[in-house]
Amino acid sequence: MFRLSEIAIDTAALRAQLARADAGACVTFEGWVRDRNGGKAVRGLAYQSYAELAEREGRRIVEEARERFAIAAALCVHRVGELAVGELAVWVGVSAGHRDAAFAACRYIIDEVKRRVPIWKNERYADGASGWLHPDDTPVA
Amino acid sequence: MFRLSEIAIDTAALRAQLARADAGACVTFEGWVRDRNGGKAVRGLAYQSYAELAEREGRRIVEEARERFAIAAALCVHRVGELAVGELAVWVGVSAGHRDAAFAACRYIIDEVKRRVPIWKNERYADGASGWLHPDDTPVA
Amino acid sequence: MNYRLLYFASLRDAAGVAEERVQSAARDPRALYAEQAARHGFAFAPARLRVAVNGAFTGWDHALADGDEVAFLPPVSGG
Amino acid sequence: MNYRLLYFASLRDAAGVAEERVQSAARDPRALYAEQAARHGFAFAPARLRVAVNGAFTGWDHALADGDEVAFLPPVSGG
Repeated sequence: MFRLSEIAIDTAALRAQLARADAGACVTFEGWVRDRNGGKAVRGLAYQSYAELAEREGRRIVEEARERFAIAAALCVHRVGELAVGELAVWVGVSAGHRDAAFAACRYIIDEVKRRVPIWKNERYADGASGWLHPDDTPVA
Repeated sequence: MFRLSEIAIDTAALRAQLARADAGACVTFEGWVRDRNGGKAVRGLAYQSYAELAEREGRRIVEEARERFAIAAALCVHRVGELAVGELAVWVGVSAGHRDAAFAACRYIIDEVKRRVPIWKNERYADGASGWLHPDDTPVA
Repeated sequence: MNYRLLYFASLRDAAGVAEERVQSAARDPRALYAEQAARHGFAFAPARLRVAVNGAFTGWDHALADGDEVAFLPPVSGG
Repeated sequence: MNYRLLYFASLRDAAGVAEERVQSAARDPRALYAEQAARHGFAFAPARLRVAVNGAFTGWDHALADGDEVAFLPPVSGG
């Protein structure tokens, strides 16, 4: 499952959805809004998305993870809209029989989400400026 | 920080301890009690530990992770005593500036804990038998 | 032909709108983007962008149909 | 010399106690384990075990002192 969320992500509820009696491992990834980027103080950020395509591509990525790795369940939720420093921007959770698959699938999902899902980050800086970011977190020229 | 716990692990409280304004990534690992092992139905298990040495070795492992990887904070808590199927047996959480270090350090900690920390698992089976396990989850001969 | 164009991130800022309806003689996304880039002053070369038609990724030579929804997608930065 | 021995997991089951005080002529963990393995019928060869003295890992040739706390540790299975 992949979805976008305009409100704070309830990680406890998501984690509960991963429980399986035959799962011995659970790996989660959280992306948090940092207070700086490239030496500039960050006040917050906004995520814009192409929602229809983002949810389609995100579901495809989670499905790929289920095909590639021996996992029990996988979920990913990505925030959109305005976020403050310290807020949770993206959550990935994977349960599996064993930890190899759980780690590999969790890493796969966040890497592919960052690479492929049409979501764009606009950072607001302490000096009043703001700007769209490239995938490597450098500003758009 | 590493510690043993005789009561259920409060993951939300632990995760809150990982928050840092300059951390953009958080990876957690949870080990859950599975309902089977090697084809046998598991009813539950008990962890025995050499507490003094386990906490010393666990703290050393977390410290090693802090030296090897560019992380912000790392915590690990391992249950001891009786656990039921589905219960959380071990929790590892790592926050870092970026996800590479968070994934690598989290994996390092759980691998080393399983390899080095003097904790032993005794599984109780549905057929009434029980037994101590080897590191690879096969029974002691 | 009539198209519905969607803009995101810096392309949206440059176009000044999130979406617009245009009439165009372009028959594929490549020609359509060249036209809109000239009109709005888009800075991205097509090689930096991906294109989606009707909510699915596709190629720059995709044959467009009347009424298609077309989006030119800047490099993403989610996560 | 007097030692305090700690047993865990299957060694504890075999010894029937979690700890015991013993008098022994053994001067290193290797000799002490051989003695206790014979007494309790421990199945593990020393190569399968680790040894700790006074709460710290050490080697089988460690020189023991009177009153030391010695533990022979079966392969661990936490996590």
